[in-house]
Amino acid sequence: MSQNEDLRIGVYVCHCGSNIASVIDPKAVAEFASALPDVVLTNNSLYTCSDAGQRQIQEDIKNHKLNRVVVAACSVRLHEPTFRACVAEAGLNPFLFEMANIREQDTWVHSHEPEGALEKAKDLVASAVAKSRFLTPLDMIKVPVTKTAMVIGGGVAGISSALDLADMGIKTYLVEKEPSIGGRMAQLNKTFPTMDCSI
Amino acid sequence: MQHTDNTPHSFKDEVMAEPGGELLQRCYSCGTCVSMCLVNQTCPDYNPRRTMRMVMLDMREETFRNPTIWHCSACDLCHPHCPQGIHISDLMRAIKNVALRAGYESPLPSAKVDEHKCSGCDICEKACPYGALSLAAKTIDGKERKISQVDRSLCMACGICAAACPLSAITVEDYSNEKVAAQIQAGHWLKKAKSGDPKVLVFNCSWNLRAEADRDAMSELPANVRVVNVPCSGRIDPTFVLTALQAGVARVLVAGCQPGECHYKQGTRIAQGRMHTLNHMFEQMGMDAQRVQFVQIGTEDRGRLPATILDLVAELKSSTVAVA
Amino acid sequence: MAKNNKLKIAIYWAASCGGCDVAVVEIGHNLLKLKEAADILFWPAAMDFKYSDVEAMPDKHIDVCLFNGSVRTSENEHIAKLLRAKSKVMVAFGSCAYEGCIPGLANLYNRGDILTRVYQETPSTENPDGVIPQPHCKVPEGDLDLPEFYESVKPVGMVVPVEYSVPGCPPVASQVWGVLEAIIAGKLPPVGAVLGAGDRNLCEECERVRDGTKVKQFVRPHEVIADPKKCFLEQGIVCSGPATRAGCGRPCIRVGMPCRGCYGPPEGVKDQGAKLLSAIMAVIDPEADVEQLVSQIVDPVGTLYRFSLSDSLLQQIKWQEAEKK
Amino acid sequence: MVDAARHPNITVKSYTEVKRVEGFIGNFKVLVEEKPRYVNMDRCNGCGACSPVCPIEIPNEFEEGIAPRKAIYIPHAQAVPLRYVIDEEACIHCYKCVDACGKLDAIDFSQQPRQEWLDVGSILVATGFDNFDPSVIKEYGFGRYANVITAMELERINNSAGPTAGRIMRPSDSKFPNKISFIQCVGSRDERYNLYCSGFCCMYTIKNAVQWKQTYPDADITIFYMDIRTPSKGYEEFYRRAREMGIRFIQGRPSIITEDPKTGNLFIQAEDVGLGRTIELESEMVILSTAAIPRVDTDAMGSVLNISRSPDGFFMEYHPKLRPVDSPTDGVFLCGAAQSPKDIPASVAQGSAAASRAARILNADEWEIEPIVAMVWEDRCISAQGKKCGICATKCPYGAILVETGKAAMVTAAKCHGCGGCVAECPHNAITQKHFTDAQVISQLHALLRHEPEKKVLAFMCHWCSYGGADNAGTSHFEYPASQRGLRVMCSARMDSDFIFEAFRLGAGVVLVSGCHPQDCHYITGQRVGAERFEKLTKRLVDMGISPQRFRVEWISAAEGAKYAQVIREMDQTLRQIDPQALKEEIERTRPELERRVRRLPEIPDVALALELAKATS
Repeated sequence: MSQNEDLRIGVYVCHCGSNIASVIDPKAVAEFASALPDVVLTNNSLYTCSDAGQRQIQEDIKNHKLNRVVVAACSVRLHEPTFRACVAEAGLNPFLFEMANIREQDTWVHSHEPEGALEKAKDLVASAVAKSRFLTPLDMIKVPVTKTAMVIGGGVAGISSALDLADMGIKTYLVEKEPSIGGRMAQLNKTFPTMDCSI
Repeated sequence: MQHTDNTPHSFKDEVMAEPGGELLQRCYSCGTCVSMCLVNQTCPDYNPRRTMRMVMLDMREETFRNPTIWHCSACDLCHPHCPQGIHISDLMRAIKNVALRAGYESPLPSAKVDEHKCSGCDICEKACPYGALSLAAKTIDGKERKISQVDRSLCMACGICAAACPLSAITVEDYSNEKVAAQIQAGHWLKKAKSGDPKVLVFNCSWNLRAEADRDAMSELPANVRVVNVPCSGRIDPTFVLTALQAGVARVLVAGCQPGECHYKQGTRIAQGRMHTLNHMFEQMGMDAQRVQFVQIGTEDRGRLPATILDLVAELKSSTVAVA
Repeated sequence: MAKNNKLKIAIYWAASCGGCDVAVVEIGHNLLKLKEAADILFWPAAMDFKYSDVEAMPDKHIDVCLFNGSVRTSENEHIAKLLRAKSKVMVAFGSCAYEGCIPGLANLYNRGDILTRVYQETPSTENPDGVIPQPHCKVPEGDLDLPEFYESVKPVGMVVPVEYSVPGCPPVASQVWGVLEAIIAGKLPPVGAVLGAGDRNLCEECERVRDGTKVKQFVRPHEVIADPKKCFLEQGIVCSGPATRAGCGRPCIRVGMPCRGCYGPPEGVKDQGAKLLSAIMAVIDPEADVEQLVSQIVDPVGTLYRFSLSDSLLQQIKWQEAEKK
Repeated sequence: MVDAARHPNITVKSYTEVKRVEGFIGNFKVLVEEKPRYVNMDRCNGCGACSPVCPIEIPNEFEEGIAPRKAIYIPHAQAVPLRYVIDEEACIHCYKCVDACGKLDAIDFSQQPRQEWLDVGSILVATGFDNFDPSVIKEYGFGRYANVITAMELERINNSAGPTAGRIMRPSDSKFPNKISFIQCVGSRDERYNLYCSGFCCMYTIKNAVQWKQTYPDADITIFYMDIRTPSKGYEEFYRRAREMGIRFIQGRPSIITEDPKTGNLFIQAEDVGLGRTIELESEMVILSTAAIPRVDTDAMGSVLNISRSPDGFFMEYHPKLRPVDSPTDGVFLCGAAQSPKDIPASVAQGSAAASRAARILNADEWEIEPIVAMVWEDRCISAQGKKCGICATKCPYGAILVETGKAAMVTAAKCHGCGGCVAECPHNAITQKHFTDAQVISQLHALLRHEPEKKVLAFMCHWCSYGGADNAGTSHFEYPASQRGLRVMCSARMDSDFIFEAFRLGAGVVLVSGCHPQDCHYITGQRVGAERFEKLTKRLVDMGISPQRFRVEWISAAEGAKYAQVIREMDQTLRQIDPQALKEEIERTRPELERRVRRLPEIPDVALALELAKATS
């Protein structure tokens, strides 16, 4: 639990080339973050998701004994898995990582309001840092896998995926609404580029 | 080579800032508007696609120098077909407004009001599909009166007002009452061969003939058919029709556009109201209501107008034969 | 009688309601002035004259004849021709004489229809034998002659040439006196003019407010409670004002009725009904259903040609058609 | 087709529909229903004796309605499986087919719909597309002019297995049309119908034209187009070949087609853009290259599978660039034209891609799923104290919570999907959600509102939809005011009333709670749990004296970036319209009641510390 350990938070503010840096000054965000309690290290890099950027995080975890990592960059829908894997490789539980979205939800939508965007970036980082203090290590839940696939739709896409799966040895149900598989393709005369029959 | 300018406050920005000009840049030059455009058919220099292109390339003076930019009558045949949802007539209006501000004027003929005849009754103002007429106080023969005045930049010279004016105080240059009468009379058509085939007079909206084949067919009609082209069926005063019938014409056919396709928005509806009321009156008088016929020709009605006229001629011929 | 230089005037009442004669009386004390300036040689409605008195006059004996009423019967025609011969100036006085007026609407029907209706079909008629009046008939007392009832009604101008017309049903008193004053003063305009009225239309002097509203539907006056301040046409009530000559002083409009059109078409307009139709259909709302609007004018001839049918192009076309048959 | 049917690892379930899907990645249960064929699949040998005796004839959908079929039929000669089927809607039960079938005795009118549950680890959605119906484009006259046909109809007319046995004839008079025109982008690249480019129409048109020209070298063929799009391998070369063969390409979108009623010929009116002039071209037949559109049942299928649609109406991928065959639901993949219009090579490629994405899971012995699940503080649960409660269980869409009075509620982690509805609904704050604990959310709330809270638009977003919508606003660069502060949780169900009270207590100007549209919810009924709560909350906030415009509820899908931006713009506008002094007074006036509402929050583990830290930081 957070209160029992010595928090060491690292904050990485990404430039994302010019995607972020053309609207706000990522250094100013990093400077702001460095003043937040328990933040022991801040960093700016051109692309935090790049190999160099990730290596930096991993080295910092080792060298500076970071136990929380906050990356202010793009959407969690994009790079959360990337950075979780990155910190895990450096021995940190992936759930001790937190992300602030200062690209899709900041610089990309406030390009005409750079000052407001900077203030917002700071708040988003403060929010991620605040959350990170209460993060706890979690283990993934392992579930069994039924080794059967279902393909819905027996057209050209469905048939080819079913054949690929089947060839990989996976039992596959090919479910077709109509009385016959084949879909639209079966209706076609000769098809490009081979100009042969489609069936 | 065309130098283009993409700085803010360029011509393009000015047009786009004008109401109706907003969607300019959506145009991907598919040409749908051009091929739907009736003006383009008779006046190929009027090409809305090219005009939009010229605005996008900030070709200000060249755009204004083209007199055809004033020809769009906002019939809006193109708008429902535009795959980009651009309201082209609004856009053309935006361009015209910028041109007006720059001191350009519409070269089109416009309606003229005879101030002595005008009573300021306001019928024309309500009739005009473009809001080109409005009342203004004016001193005439030492007396201040409210007189109708024409805004030249808005007038499309359709002649709806001229027909509507109960005092015949409005004239549209080429289609004055006298000139229409002269067209009917030309070559003493009415007097010629009184005993010959019954005469058919066609008042035709000039925008009706969209296909080359139709135009050809119209020029090959028999001599007992006379076609008088007017800018709009809304120009047809019922008096014209009655005068022709009284002068011995057997049938008068008024041909307007399909509702919704009228080149001057309202003209065909106005004509419909007038001609159908005439039909009612003929019935009420116990007269042959067939003597006045009104058809509305749509963009899809290839061949319909010449066919209608020829049918009419044939029908008249057979009925005359039967009587004889 | 006519030994002085006083004007010699005749006033006659043909096929009309008599309102025009009343209109003359309506000039009130000006009648005294008229009497001072003119001798009235013939005025059957006011004094006892005989046709023979007129027949006895030399041609062009009368200076001015105010002829009111249209020509419906052979008697009307006969007198019109007689007075024409005896008068220097013939004036079609009032709407009947000028353009056929309400009696002219009878031209929607033919003689047979009218006689059948009047003498056989009306509810108050008792005529078991179905007798229809005839111009000549023998009765035990001898031969009877009645004026012939013509097929249609004509304005007097179609029967004999007239120099002037005074519109109105009836002409309003002030205008009547104005006309008489001009006659007395010998200040008549060129032949063919319309006397006692303006040139333009009624709308020019109408005080009702027009705000540009277009017609969504046509209604008849009894179907709505019209706004007393607003233009009738803008309220969808067909008002003949736009196609009617000014000069009446708008008595109808003032009492809440739209203009009926009795002053005839304005200067330069040939056919009042066609012009009115042209105008009212031009101001229809872009959203309205045209066919519905057309059907809402329930009696188009009676509405648009209320006073001018027998003088209209429409009428002439009908006569032509009838002739051909 | 036949390969698929013969493959030992493939079970073809034809005439079968997916009715319900339960479970999660690696462990789906799918309810399928096989419609009755009224023909016994084992007995029917496809001999075809039944069909000729059937007295019913209805339009054959496989032939695009240009030829008839019987009520007992096979869709086409190469059908797989090659078994007859009776169209129940058309059948009049005359039983002539039964006689014709004779000893085989394959006709079975007693068949009923047959349902079964199938266990699968992954689902691939390849439901395809529909063809745009061009009759709605009045100016092209399809449906009115006999000789205006669709490209699909041409495929059937020009097919040796088709109704004309490959003999090309035009519908009006069965004559061979020598002068034909194709019109591109019918129903696509047209904001009246579909804004997107349908993608493969250029190539199929060129294919049809080339094929025609090869067979009939004298044919006069014109293609009207706006842009010819040939981005894939060999396509541009093929296009060039078509031009070289003498096929006429006219750049210009026809505005109208008229018909000469005497000849049945068609006149196409278009501007030749290159020429800058309007031309009229007479054709004996016109073929419309119609757009591919989302299948009519996309919505129904989407709600069964818990996947949503992009603005174009096709199924939406997880990420347009990086995860183009993944659906937002783990373990469900998209391929073919169900995701967007595609030609055959692209459909095959995507089919393979989806297969490989699915195989990633199916070839693993076990799969790891995120541990973002609910957890009960046993000492806080009143059920453990012998009191009757169980609210948490009623809110769980997965039946993952077991409540027995006398025992603390128990969460089965493998069943829990982590919506957080139970956490927010527990009246005693006895449940938490891992990775989205109260302490974590409240810390974030304080950080976001640390400075001038009264000028902020605080936006709670659900991970799957509204956060995706905000991302979409970002990738589309739809600007909105920077006064917005976003806070992400997994589902609107997790948006606890206490969070909103706390936000207002801190003086937030306006507060947005946003989640998925009900049919898109990632947690079956999570959105509903949230929606019901927000409805009550809206009233309660007003009762407390908070102006109604300060709280807003919006459902925004991951594709609705424009809507997200619009909502934020409107809320910012609303905030600016409130008089600052009045707002300040309202905040002060309502604070005591709000404090009373959240007074028990510090009892939750870590929350007191979070509040303390927040205080220290600000």
